[in-house]
Amino acid sequence: MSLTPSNYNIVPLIKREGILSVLEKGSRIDGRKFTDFRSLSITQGYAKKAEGSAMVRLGDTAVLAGVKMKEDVPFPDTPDQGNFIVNVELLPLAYETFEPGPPDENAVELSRVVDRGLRDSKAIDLKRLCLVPGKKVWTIWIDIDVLDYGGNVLDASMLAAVAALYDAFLPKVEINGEEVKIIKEEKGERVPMNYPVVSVTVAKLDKFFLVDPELEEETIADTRLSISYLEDGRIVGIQKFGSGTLTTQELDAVESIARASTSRLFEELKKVITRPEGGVTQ
Amino acid sequence: MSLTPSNYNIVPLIKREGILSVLEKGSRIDGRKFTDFRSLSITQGYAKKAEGSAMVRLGDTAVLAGVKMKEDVPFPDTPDQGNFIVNVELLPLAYETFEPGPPDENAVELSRVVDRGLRDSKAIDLKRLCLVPGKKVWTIWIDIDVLDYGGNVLDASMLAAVAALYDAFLPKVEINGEEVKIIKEEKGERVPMNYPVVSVTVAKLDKFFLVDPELEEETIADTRLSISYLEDGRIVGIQKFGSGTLTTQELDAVESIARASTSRLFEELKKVITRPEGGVTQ
Amino acid sequence: MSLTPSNYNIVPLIKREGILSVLEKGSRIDGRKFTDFRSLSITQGYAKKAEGSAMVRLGDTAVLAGVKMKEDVPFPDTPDQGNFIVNVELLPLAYETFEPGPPDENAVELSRVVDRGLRDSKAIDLKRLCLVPGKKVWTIWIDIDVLDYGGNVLDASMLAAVAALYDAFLPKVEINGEEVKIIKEEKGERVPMNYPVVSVTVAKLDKFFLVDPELEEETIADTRLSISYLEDGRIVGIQKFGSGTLTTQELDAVESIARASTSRLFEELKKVITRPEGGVTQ
Amino acid sequence: MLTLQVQKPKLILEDGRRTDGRRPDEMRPIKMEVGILKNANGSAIVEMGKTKVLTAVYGPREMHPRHLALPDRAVMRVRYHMTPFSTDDRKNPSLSRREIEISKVIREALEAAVLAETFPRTTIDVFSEVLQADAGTRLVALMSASLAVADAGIPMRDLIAGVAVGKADGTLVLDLNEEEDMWGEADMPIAMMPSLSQVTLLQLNGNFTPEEFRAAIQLASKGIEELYKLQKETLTSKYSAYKEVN
Amino acid sequence: MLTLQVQKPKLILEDGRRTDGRRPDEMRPIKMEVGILKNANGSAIVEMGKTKVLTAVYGPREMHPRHLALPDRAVMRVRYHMTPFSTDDRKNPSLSRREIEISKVIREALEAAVLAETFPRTTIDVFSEVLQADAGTRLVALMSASLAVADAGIPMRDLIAGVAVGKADGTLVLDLNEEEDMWGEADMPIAMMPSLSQVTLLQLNGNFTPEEFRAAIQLASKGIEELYKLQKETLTSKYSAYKEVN
Amino acid sequence: MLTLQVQKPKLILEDGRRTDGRRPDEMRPIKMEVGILKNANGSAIVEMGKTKVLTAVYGPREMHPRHLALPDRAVMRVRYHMTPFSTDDRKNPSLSRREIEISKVIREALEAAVLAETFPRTTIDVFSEVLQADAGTRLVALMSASLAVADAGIPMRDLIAGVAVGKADGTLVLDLNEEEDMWGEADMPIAMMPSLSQVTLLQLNGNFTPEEFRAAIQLASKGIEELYKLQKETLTSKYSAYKEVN
Repeated sequence: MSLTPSNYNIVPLIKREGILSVLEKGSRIDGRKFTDFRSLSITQGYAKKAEGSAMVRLGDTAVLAGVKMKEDVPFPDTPDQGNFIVNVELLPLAYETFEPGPPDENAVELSRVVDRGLRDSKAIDLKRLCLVPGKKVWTIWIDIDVLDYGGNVLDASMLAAVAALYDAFLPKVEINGEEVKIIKEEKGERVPMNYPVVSVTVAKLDKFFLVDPELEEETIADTRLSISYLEDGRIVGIQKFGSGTLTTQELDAVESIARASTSRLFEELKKVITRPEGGVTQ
Repeated sequence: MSLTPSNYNIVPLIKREGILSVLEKGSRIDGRKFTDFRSLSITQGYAKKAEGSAMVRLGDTAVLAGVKMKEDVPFPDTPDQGNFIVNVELLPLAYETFEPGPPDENAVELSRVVDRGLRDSKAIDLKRLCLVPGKKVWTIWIDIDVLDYGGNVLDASMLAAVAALYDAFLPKVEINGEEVKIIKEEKGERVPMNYPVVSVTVAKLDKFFLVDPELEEETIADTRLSISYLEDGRIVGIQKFGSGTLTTQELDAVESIARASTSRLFEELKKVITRPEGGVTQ
Repeated sequence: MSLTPSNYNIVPLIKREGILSVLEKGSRIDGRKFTDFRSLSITQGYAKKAEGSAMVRLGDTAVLAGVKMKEDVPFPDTPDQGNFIVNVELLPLAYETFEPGPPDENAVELSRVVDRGLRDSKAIDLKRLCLVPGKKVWTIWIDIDVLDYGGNVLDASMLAAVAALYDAFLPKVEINGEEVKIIKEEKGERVPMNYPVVSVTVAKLDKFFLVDPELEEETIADTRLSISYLEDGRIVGIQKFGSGTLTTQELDAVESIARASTSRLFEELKKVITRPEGGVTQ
Repeated sequence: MLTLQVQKPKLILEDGRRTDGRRPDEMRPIKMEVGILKNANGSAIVEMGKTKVLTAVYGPREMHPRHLALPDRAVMRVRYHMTPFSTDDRKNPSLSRREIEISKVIREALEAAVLAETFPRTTIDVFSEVLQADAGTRLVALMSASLAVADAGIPMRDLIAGVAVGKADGTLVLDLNEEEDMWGEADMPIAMMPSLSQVTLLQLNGNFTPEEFRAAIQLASKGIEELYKLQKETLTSKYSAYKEVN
Repeated sequence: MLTLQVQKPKLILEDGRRTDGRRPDEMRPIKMEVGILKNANGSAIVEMGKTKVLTAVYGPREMHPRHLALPDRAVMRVRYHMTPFSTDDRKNPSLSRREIEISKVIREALEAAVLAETFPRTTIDVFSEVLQADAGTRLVALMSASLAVADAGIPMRDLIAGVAVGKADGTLVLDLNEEEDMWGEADMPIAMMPSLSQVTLLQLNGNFTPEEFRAAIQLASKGIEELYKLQKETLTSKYSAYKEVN
Repeated sequence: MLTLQVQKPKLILEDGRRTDGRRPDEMRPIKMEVGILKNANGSAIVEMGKTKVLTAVYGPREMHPRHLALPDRAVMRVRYHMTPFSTDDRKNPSLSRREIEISKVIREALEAAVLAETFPRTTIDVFSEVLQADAGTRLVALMSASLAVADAGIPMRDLIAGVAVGKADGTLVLDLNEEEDMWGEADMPIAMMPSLSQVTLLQLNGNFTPEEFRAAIQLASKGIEELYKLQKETLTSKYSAYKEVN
C-alpha cells in the first residue's frame, strides 16, 4: 500500500520562498544555472570484492554500485537470455529519516526505473549472458547502495550502474556442448554492454525547470521528470515522480532541456568506460 | 497468536435489542424466515483469465472464486494425488476494517474449512490429478476473493469454489510413459469433480437459530455452526465459529435445520453446473 | 538492528544493594558459594517424537532439546560433511516479557554460541554425516526450547544439546554406490559424537565473579563470560555477553574459575551419556 | 510398481479391537500435572497416549499496546505451537496455517469458560507448546490450557475437557490414534464445559451420516466425563498438597 | 533446435490493422460502472478489452495510527493489487515490486486530483483489485479509482483518464494489447486531468525518438478525451438514475 | 576422485611467514578516515587489508517510538550490515543471523565506551556497512563505529580498537586473513578501550589451550595499541586540519 508521505524532509515555507526568490533572479541556491549538473566524479573499481563497481559522487549525493553474478537457469519465457536484477538500497547511513529494513516504495521505484532504462534500451545484451540455451545462463545483479542522499539519486544511480557494468568481467567459462565449467578465479569476458545510458532529471518548481535538483530543491519541487537517453538522442525511459502535474507543452520543454544535458554525462562516463579495445559502443 | 477481537464490527446494544424484538415476532430484520437463505446468484466464467471462475452474490455478500493450475511434483506421502490449495482473501475492498496484508486468522480459518469440505468429502478427485505417479501431478489453486462482506461469507465461498471448479478445464496433456507434454493453449479435460458440496451456516442468537445470517445478525450472534453436506445428506465438515456455546440438544436441532436448507442450495448450484454430457455427479 | 534493551527484567537498585551486601559476606542470595552451580538434572528421552532429546533443569531454568534429521544435499564448499543447525527458542512460556515471533537477537546469539561450541570443537563429527560425498548427507537439527527462564540459559542449553545428541540415533540406511535407501522406521547408528562439550558462565558483578548466575544475578551483572571446554581443558568457545568490561587480568581469573567448574558438569553429563559399548569419548 | 504408495491398514481387527489394542470406546492413558513451571502464573502438562502438551498462563496483566485492551473484559491471547521435534518430520518453528486456525478455535473455546469480564483492560496470555504430537493435540492443548488457567487462579465457569470421536472401518471410535487420524473416515474433535453441558469446540473432517453424528456426540460425552473427573482430581490434589505443606 | 524459443509475431498486418483487428488509433471496447459494492463508500469497475479492475474507496475517515495523519490534508492510502487468477500463471497474492511501484504512481496521480486538503487528519483509502490483466492495468485501475473516489462523493479537481501509447513494428499504436506490450518497441502509459490539460502519470519503457514522443502524447490525448467523456456519462447516468428514483 | 573437495593449504610457510607474506605478529595495512559523509552527524571509513567498512552515526536525536526511550540514558541502535557485493558470492541484503549477532556484540562493545547517560531519552544510531569483507569485519566495523561516534562529537570514555588473534598450523597469528579464518584452528576477536585497559568485545571459535588463550590476549594487546595510535592520529589530523582552515 502506498501512503502519502509525512513530508519527512519538509522544507519550511520560508525556505521555499527563499529558494524561489533566488530562482527569480535567474540563479540557484548553490549558484548553478538552471540547466547545470552539479560536480560529478565517477570512480570504477571502488569495491574490490565486486566483479565490477563504481562510486559516483554528484554534488552531495554518493552512490556505490557493485556487480555480482552467478550461474543460473533461465526463465521459461526467455530461454536464451540471462537474468538481470537491479536493487537500490536507501541505506540508513544516507539520510536521517531512512530506517533499516526491506526496500520501501521509493527504493523499489528507483530499482525498477534503473532496470527498465538498462533493459529496454538493450544497453546490456542479455542474449550474450546465455551459456546453454534453455539450461544455463548468467544472473547479473547490480546492487546500488545510496550512501549519502543529497538529491537526484536516480541520475547518480544510473551513472553508477552503467560505470559498474562497464567495469565488470564474467568469470572464465569453458563450454563443451551442455557441459559448462566455470573457473571462478579467472576473469573471462566483460559483461556484454552495447552502449551506455544516462538519465536526466528535471524538477518543476513553480514556473522553473531545474536540471539535477539537489535535496532542498527536490523536496519542494512540484514534480520531477526523469528521462533516460541513448547517445543518439533516443528516449529509452521516462518516469514522472511526485504528485504535481505538467501540461503537454511543459513536457515538450522538459524533454528538450533534459536532452541538452546528456552530452555532459556521456562525456564524463566515457572518461572511465572507454576501452582500449575499441570504445564504448562496440 | 490469536487475540480476542476488538469487536471491530460491533453493533450497539440497542440494535441487538431491536433485532431480538423482531425475532420474537417470528421474523428477521430483512423480512426473512429463520430458515431462509437470502437471494442468491451464481455466475460462472466471470474472471476470464482463470481456468474456471464463479461470482456468487448472497444477499449483500459478494465472493469471486478463480481456479488456476500448474504442473508440479506430488508430496512424498501422496505420490498418486494432485495438490489442492484453497486460499480465501478478505480483501480490503470488502469491509471497512479489513486491512491489506497476509491473511489473518479469519481468512485462514475460512480457507481451511472450505478446503476440508472439498477434500475430505472427496468432491474433488485428487487421484485423477496425477499425471505420472510419484513424479508429476497437477496443483489446483482455488483463490476466493471476498469483495463485499455482508455476512455468511463461508457458505458463499463454498458455493463459489464448487461452481468455479465445475467451470474449470485442465490444459491439454499428452502423456508418453513419463514424458508429459502440456499444451497450455488448448483445453483438456474438466477438473475432476465427483459431486458438489454445500455449506450451511446457522447462527445461534439468544434462543433463535438463524440460517444464512447477514452481517448484523452474524455480529451479535452467540455462536455459529457451519455444516457441509453432500446431496445424500452425509455431513462432510463442521466448524463452530465464535466463543458462544451450544448444548448437545441444540447441536441436534441446528443440524436438522441446516440439512433442511441444503436442497435449495443444490438446486441453485445445479442450474449452473449441470453438464450436457451427463449431469453433475458423473 | 540491535537496540539497548529497555531493561525488561530490571531489578530495583535496592535489590542490587541487597544482593551485593550478601556477596560481601561471602555467600549468594540462594546460599550458594561463588563457584557453585545450582542443582542440575538431565533427563534423556523426554520428547518421544525426537530422534534424541534431553530435558535439563538447572535451578529454576528448564530447557528441552530435541534432535531431528533429514536426508539433504551438502553445501558446495563442504561436500563431504553433513549439515548441523542449532536453533534456540526463547518461548513465550518461559518468561513474562517473551513474545511469540521469530527469534530475537538474544535467541540468535544463544543459537550461534551453542553451534560454535559443538561445531568448532569437533564434538560432533560432521564428516560421518556424509552418505555420498558431494551428493547426499544428513542434516541434523538440534532445537532447544527454553521453557522456564531462570538464569544461565546458555550453560543449560549446551548441556541439553550434548545430552540430546548422545541420545540420538540416525535412521537405518543401506548404501549401494550412490543409491541410498533410508529405512525411517528402524534405528541405525548413533549420531556421531567425538566427545562432550560444556559451557561455564561466570557473571561479573562489581568485584565478584559468580559461576552459574541465577536470573536476578544475571540481570544486575556488569558482564558475563561464557567459556566452552573439552574435558582435557581445552577452550573451544568464548562469548562475552553484555556491555560491561573486564581487564585482561580479570579474564585470566574468570577463565581459571570457569575451568574449575567443568569437572562437575562432565560428571553429571557422563551419568547419562556413558554408553555400554565403550564410554563417551570413543 | 510404485513403492512409495502406502496402503491403508486394517483399523478394526478381527476381535473388534483397534490397532493399539483398545476397544472402540476406550481412551488412551492420560496423565495431568499442574504448576510445573516457575515463572508462569499458571501451568499444566497433559499427556494422552503419546501426545504431550505443556501450557503456561501469564496474566491477567497490563495489555500492550494499550489500544488493543478492551474496556469491559480481558483480552485473551492464545498460541498453539508445535515444537520442531514434536512431529515425525521436523516442523518449521514459524506458525503454520494449521496452527493459526487451532490457536483461534482454542481461544474461542477458552473464552466461553474464562470470566474475562472480571479483569477489564488486561490480557490473559495462554501459550501451549506441543512437545509430542500423536493425534488429538488440539484437545490435549485445550485441556492443559484450561488447567493452567485454573492454576493461575483465574475464575472460570467450568473446566474444559475434550476428545475426538472418529470413524474407522465404519466403526465409531473414541480418542483417535494417529493411524485412525490418517486413514479413518472421520475425525470430530469436541470439547465441553461438562458440568454446564455446553459444547465449546466442535469441528469435523471426513464424513458422518446424521445418525453417526449424534452417536458420536454421545460417545464423546462419555469420554469427556472421565477426562473432567481427572482434571478436577489433578487440581484438588495439588491444592490439598499445598495445604498439607502449609 | 530449441522449441522453447518464441518468435516475435508480426504486430501490424498487411492491411495496416493490428493483431486484434484494430486500427493504430483505435481503443479496445470499454465498459464502466460505479456504485457496485455495498460496504465501500464508493466503488467502480472498469473494463478495457479483457482488462478488468474493481476499485473500492473508504473514507475520508479517521487515520490509524494517529501519528501518520497530516494536519493539513487527508493521507491517501492506495493499493493496486492483482488477484491470483488475473494472470496467465497464478500470481502469488503477496505484493510484488511491480505492484508496489504501480501503487505509488497511482497514488501520486490521484493526489493531483483529489482535494485532500478538504479533509485534514483523515485518510482516504483506495483499493484496486485487478480481476483480469491483459495490458493497461495501471490505467484502468487509475480510471476506476478516480470514478470510485467521485462515487464516494469526495471532491476532485477533475476526473483522471489514461491510456497507453506504444510502438509496434515502428507504428505508433493507441491502447496496447498484450502482444504489443510484450513484443512492441515502446509502451508509454499516460494519464491526465483532461479538462485541466494536466498530465498526472507518465512512464515509458522501450524507446521513442523525441519526435515519436511528442506524437505519442498527441495520440494519447485523443484517446483520453474519449475515455473522459465516457467517465462523465457513467457518473451522470448513475446520479440521474438516482434522481428519478427519489 | 571428487574435485569439489578443497584441501587445507599450508598456512605457515617454511620461512615462518604467512600465506600473505606477513610475520605471525604483523597486521595488515590499515587506512582510516573520518567525516566522509555529508548527511550523517559523524562518519568514518576503515580499511584493514581488503576489509573495508563505512559507518555513519546519527544522533543523539529524538527516539521513535517514544516508549522505547530510556529515562536515564540514550538508547543505542546499532546495525552491522554487509552490502551484497562485499562477499565472494552475492549476499542477500536481508539481515542474516550472523549479522544479527554481530550487531549485538558491536552494540554492547560501544555501550561500554559511549557516555550514553549524557543524553537521556534520545537515540544514538550507528549504521555500519561492510563494503569489502575479507576477515575481521566485526572489528573493523567496531573501530569505524567508534571513530564515527567521536566524529559526531559524542563524548566517550575511550575509543575502541580491536583485532583478531588466531592459530594457524599451531602458531598464534595476529589479524587473521581469510585463509587463516577458514582453515586455521582458532579465531578470537578481541576489542578494548586501550587507555582504560578494558576488554569490550571477546569471542572465540576454534580451540585454544588455557596457555594459548593468555598468550593470544597479549599478542592482541600489542596490535590494539598500534591501531589505537592510528585512530587518535586520524581524529587529531582531521580536527587540526579544521583549525588550519579556520
